Amino acid sequence: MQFLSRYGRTDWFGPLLVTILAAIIVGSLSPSFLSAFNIQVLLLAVAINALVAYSQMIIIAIGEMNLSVGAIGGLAAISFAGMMQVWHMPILPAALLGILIGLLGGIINGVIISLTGISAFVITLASLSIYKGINLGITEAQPFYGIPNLVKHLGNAPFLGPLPWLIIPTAIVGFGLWLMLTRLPIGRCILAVGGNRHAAELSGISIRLTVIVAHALSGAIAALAGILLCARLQIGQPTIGDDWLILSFAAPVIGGAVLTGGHVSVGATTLGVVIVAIITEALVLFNIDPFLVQVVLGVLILWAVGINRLREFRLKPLRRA
Amino acid sequence: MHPPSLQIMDISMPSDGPAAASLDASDTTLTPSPRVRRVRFYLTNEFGLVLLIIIFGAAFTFAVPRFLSHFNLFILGRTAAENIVIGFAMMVVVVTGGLDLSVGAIGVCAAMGGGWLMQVAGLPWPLAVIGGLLLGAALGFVNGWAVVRSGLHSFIITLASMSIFFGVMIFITRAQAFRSIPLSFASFAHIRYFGFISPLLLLAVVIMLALVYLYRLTALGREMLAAGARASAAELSGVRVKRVIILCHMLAGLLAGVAGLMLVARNDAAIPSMAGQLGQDWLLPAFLGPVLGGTLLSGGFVSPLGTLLGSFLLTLLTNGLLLLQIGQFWVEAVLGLLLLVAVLLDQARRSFIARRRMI
Amino acid sequence: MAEFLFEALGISKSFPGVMALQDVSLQMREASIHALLGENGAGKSTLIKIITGIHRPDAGELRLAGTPIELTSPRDAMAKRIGVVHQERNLIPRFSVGENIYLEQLAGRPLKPLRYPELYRQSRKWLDLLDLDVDPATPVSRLSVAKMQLVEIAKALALDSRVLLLDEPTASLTPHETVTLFKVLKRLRDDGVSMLFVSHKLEEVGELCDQVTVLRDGRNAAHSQPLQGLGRQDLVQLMIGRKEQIADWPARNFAAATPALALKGVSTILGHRDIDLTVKRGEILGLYGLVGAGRTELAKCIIGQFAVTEGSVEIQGKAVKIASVADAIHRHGIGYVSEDRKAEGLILMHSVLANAGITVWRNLGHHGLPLTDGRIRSRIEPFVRRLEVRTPSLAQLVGNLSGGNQQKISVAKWLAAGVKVLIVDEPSVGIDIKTKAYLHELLRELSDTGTAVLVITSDMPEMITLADRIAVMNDYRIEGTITNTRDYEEMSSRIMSLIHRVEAA
Amino acid sequence: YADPSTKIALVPGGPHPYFASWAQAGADAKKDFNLGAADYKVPEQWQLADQNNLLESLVTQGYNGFLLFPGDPVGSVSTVQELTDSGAPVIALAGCLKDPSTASFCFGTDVYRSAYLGTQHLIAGMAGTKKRILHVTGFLVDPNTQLRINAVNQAAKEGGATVAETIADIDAPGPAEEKINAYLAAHANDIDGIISTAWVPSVVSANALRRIGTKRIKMVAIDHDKAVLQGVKDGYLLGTMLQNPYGQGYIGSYAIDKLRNGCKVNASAPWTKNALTARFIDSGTVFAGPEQVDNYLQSMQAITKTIFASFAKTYLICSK
Ligand SMILES: Nc1ncnc2c1ncn2[C@@H]1O[C@H](COP(=O)(O)OP(=O)(O)OP(=O)(O)O)[C@@H](O)[C@H]1O
Ligand SMILES: Nc1ncnc2c1ncn2[C@@H]1O[C@H](COP(=O)(O)OP(=O)(O)OP(=O)(O)O)[C@@H](O)[C@H]1O
Ligand SMILES: [Mg+2]
Ligand SMILES: [Mg+2]
Repeated sequence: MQFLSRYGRTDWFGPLLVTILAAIIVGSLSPSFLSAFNIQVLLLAVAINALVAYSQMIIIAIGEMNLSVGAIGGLAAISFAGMMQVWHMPILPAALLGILIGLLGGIINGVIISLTGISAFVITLASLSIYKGINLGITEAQPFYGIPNLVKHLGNAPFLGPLPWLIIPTAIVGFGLWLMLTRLPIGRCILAVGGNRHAAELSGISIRLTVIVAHALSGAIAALAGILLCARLQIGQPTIGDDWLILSFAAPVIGGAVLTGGHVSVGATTLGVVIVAIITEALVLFNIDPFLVQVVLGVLILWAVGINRLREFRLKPLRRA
Repeated sequence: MHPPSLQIMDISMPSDGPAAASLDASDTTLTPSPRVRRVRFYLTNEFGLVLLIIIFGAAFTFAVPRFLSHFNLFILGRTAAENIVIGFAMMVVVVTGGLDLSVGAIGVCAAMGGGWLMQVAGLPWPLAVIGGLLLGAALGFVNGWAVVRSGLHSFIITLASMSIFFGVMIFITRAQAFRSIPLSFASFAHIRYFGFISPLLLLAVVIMLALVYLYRLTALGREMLAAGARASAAELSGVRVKRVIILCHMLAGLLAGVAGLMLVARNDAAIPSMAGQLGQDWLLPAFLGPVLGGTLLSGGFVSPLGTLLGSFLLTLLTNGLLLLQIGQFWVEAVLGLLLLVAVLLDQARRSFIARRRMI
Repeated sequence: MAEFLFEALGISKSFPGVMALQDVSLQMREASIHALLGENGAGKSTLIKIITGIHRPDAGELRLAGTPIELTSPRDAMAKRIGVVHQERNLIPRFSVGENIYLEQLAGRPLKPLRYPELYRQSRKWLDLLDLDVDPATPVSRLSVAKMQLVEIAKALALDSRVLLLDEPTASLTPHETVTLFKVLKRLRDDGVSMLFVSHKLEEVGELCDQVTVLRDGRNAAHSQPLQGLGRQDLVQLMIGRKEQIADWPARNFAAATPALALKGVSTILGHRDIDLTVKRGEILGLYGLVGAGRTELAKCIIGQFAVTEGSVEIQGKAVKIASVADAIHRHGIGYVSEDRKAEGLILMHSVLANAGITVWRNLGHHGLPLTDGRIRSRIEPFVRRLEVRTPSLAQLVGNLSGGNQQKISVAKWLAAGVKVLIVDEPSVGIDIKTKAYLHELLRELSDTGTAVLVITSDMPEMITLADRIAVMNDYRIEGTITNTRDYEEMSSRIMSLIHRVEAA
Repeated sequence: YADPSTKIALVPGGPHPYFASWAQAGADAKKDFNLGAADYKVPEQWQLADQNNLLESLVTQGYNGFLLFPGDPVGSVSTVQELTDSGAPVIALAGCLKDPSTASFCFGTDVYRSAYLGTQHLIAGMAGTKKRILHVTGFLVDPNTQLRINAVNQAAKEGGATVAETIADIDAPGPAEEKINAYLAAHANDIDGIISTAWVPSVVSANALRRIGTKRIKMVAIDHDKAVLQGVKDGYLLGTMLQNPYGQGYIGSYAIDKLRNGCKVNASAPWTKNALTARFIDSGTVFAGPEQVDNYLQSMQAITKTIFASFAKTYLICSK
């Protein structure tokens, strides 16, 4: 009971419970779920989707939305692939430039939002169109195929047991974000701005700078996600990022993020991604009528979030006591 | 930062009220001068949008000779009408500080329901339309009920319900369309009044007027705004917040149904793909109209006229750009740029007025 | 060395439709406490916001130690060691007490890792100074209003300012906490800090301050005068232009009246036990208790927000079950003026009209007529006028009103509602003395028309002015009920003995 | 002989590599047949509404002939009606409209037949195994997806194979990657073959097989993505079902011009019937195995030539 009331209140506890429960259920029904190869596949999906979720999470933290995460990711991905194919650029500089493009995209978002005071929703929607348009303009909807073999290898191979290489950048970013949001003043400023913008301003926090930093980070992380996905797909697809939006919000929200800002959790968001990945996988493993997949997906999401909620209902009386 | 609140008529104080004597000093300050009122009007979103529509309309007329052709105006109005109603469907939930990702899914379900009633059940189309709308409202009720009962954010509830509604629809229909749509119904999308006005646009305007009536002249509408602005305060003032939120979602479902049925008329068929995978194609127009129109995503403030103008502006930009014949794949980038220019212009207008201290 | 540490000279400031300040001056000496007085909406908070860089003045000059300064943001003011406690709470709810206290410092060094144990240890110092017994690691959102206020003060103290501005810091404090705060402020004064103190409680001003500036309608009515020699009535005269009228109402007898609201052996889910309480028609019952006694909670149980677990609630003699707040209001005619106007009392982003009218919409809408602004206005206007709400128009956003005027709206909407039982929780927090008198009159008139009023207040004089009877609550129980004789000494000692009897036992 | 006032628009359903050769086909047709224009116009996004808006604006811009991949076989019928009402002939290109419609005819790939043939090739290649098939395909909202599922199931039934699972809605890279790999991770041993009937799943499955390094699982893909062609060459895939987008664009442009200049559709031509329409012309579907992939362009051009040679004679009745 002590344990429950101590950890039960943290954001990650519920999602963790759901994750374990889901893994047990899926694993017992389909033993191959826990095979090394399958875990690797799961981790690959998590590695990329977690970055997508982080890049939105940091914007949710300041109480805004970034609709352009997918467009930035896609632009970075095709830039990365394009620079390697067309200009024969070495991998590392290409990747860095790709991230830089994302960073720049984010900074542009942030600067316009904080200078004009127009809602982030509108600005990032416009920039979504712009970034996506540049992507299409460059590629004319044709993929880049010239991905070096090393990148293809890194995008899919494990380095230790079932752990894929791709998990490394994600883990670093995740840890960095956690450190930033819990230990570094800049992270705390981001949360303060999301928690009560007015109060933060009165406390001498520069709203402009904080907003720009958050958007810059978001852009860079989205770009990293795009580059990793490009490595994983072994193609610079112009459609990369088109379907990120919903997931980018869903994972943080499943992880208890407050959409009005001020409260996000890196751990719980990661678990949110894991939950979605397990559910997606379960749908494939169980040979469900393809026409029913969406229904089951919806029900499972509700189930996952519902369990997360139950814990709160149970804990309320405890808190009073 | 805040948009102007409800456009409330200014009070004019009777000079012989019981407390007037002691109020003399503040009396003068209680009524804003006509100039302040005029400036306040110039500062509104709606005024800005009208300006932008005029500017861009003029630019397109100048740049594209056929922009003002009857055919193009008709197309423009009809497409705008769809976007406007989709925007309304989202707007009425955004009022509560929530959102409804499932508008598209509900719209398609209502359309398919209506199509089924027309083709398979063979009902006369007015009944089938009512049936489709009721289905939309019912699905909206499910959303609202789930949001209120679970206490979860509507984002997560409608994310799941989007999947469920759409999935059930696809499962039942096997993605097959209903295309025996009575001509008398479908013709609504094809008739042209005076050669260029679509009845659908008129319908959108009527819906806007109804929404204005709701939010300004009924207790329910005012309660929706109050509940959206601050639920705890509204609750303590006697608003049944939960019931009101359910009603908002039902209204969203109903309006999504209207938009869905408009598309049925437009396509002469009820087709599952009309709003894309899971109905997601509607999401951007659904949000963009209200947000451009000044509706706050955090809830509590709404502008039906703004939504109408915002959606119209969006449609206008898209239409004009397509006519401008920009390099194939660059249209989207230019659309984004134009949108950015539009909102920046609007912002500049506001700070210009504010800087000139016209207030 | 200049004569004055800080000066504001010839300050003017206008908002859309409002001239908030006109040629206002103020000069603060080192090592002194300067009172800033004025009615609600006189411009006190606006002046403070100008001094701290939140608003830019339209005209005028700020000087620090004789040199003119330019402030463009709160950070500028902080850098000049000007600290402030604002009238409104400005804390990050999910952050801990300690982090809130040090938020200003954090902003300055974005990449230096935080060391929480260290930070908590340092913040302890400021909490101890204010006698505030909370763990610095507690999230602020779990504190009571009073404790938040003290955290806010600690936050300002932690800045180690030379000039400290305090905008109604005592409005939500108990007398005990106020005494502690004053000790701290006096010590700061002795250390050379120059302070500006805003309050509507004139006793406090007399006890604490050296100089006084009075604002009336955005102008100086008095400018940096020594307080010495100015009596309470002099200050009132400066503030409102006339003397204070002290209500002297005859005692009323309710022996024959029928009960409007009666609680019989009520226990609640929030922990109340055996509550017996009766408010008769036309009566004003005061509910007194120290903060934390459970009065607000009891009110919320009565209006159906939390469940009553045992006993019976009777309205007009009939036992009822109140399932929701809407039920309480629309079916049973019970209204509740919340003590927390920002969170529960008002919708800050809506207009005065929308806030004041919310309670009458249903009623007006019943007839099927369109619910026009005009119809709502005609219902609420008398009350808004009577309370002298200072607003450019009814279309003004409530959030733009001065704190006291906001409070007036949160009370006015219930006066307009026409309820049969009205529960009023701390109605006069932040209201100036003139309006407080009007409010008391209104409540009295309301009760004369047959409404039963339950007043919860921690302001003993207010209680004794208003109540016909006083019920004393302590630790979620009613300790006793006494009839008010309007003799301050006698009543306060009887109330205190009721409270302390329990504590002695 | 041709008419410079003919302005043709080639409009796909959205940005997609499949249609890329339409641009070249249009340009060539413009030159060869001396047309006013034969422009490739892409809707911004793969959305029916976007395509409709684009088409309507093209009418306004004065385009008077349309080669159109229907965003929806039923949903696009009314838009096509509006196009033909404006006097512009329309040919459904690459995919068909569902009858009845005012399009002159459908010129493209018979999705049912293509999936059916591909599955037959797969079954043939799986000889000696248990013939368990995984079918990966595109969005369910596209009614063609249902046709493909039916075709695969039918071919499997006839060939004595079983469809172990159908994974749909994966016409986007991320989800395709996730789901196909997840399936292979768990069930690689439970299947003997993969049939893909959409572009992205073809690419992703081809890559996945290469990664696993198995040639035990046979696969037949669709379309000509480089990753797929390379997979065929390297022996990871049995082959791929190729379509003829260039020929569609080239001959289609020619036909539109004819239709605008005195020719009519020959009602009694030897039309093929398919699940959607009774007026269908196959633009050519070939199964390309390892030997054919290198010179598939030539074989396509050959097919194009053959169709073109007899096209006017067979399908049109011209007064001039
Ligand atoms: N942001 C604003 N926009 C418009 N009007 C404002 C704004 N802030 C203050 N005002 C107006 O300026 C006047 C002065 O307000 P201020 O808050 O300074 O009063 P105050 O003296 O602090 O009153 P109180 O005792 O009630 O706190 C009021 O009439 C108020 O309505
Ligand atoms: N343990 C607690 N955790 C969080 N908040 C608390 C706790 N105890 C009391 N509070 C808050 O402190 C405030 C005052 O407490 P309470 O309402 O019980 O006393 P009260 O008698 O109504 O006080 P008041 O004199 O302010 O009316 C309330 O807003 C309550 O929510
Ligand atoms: Mg004030
Ligand atoms: Mg209280």
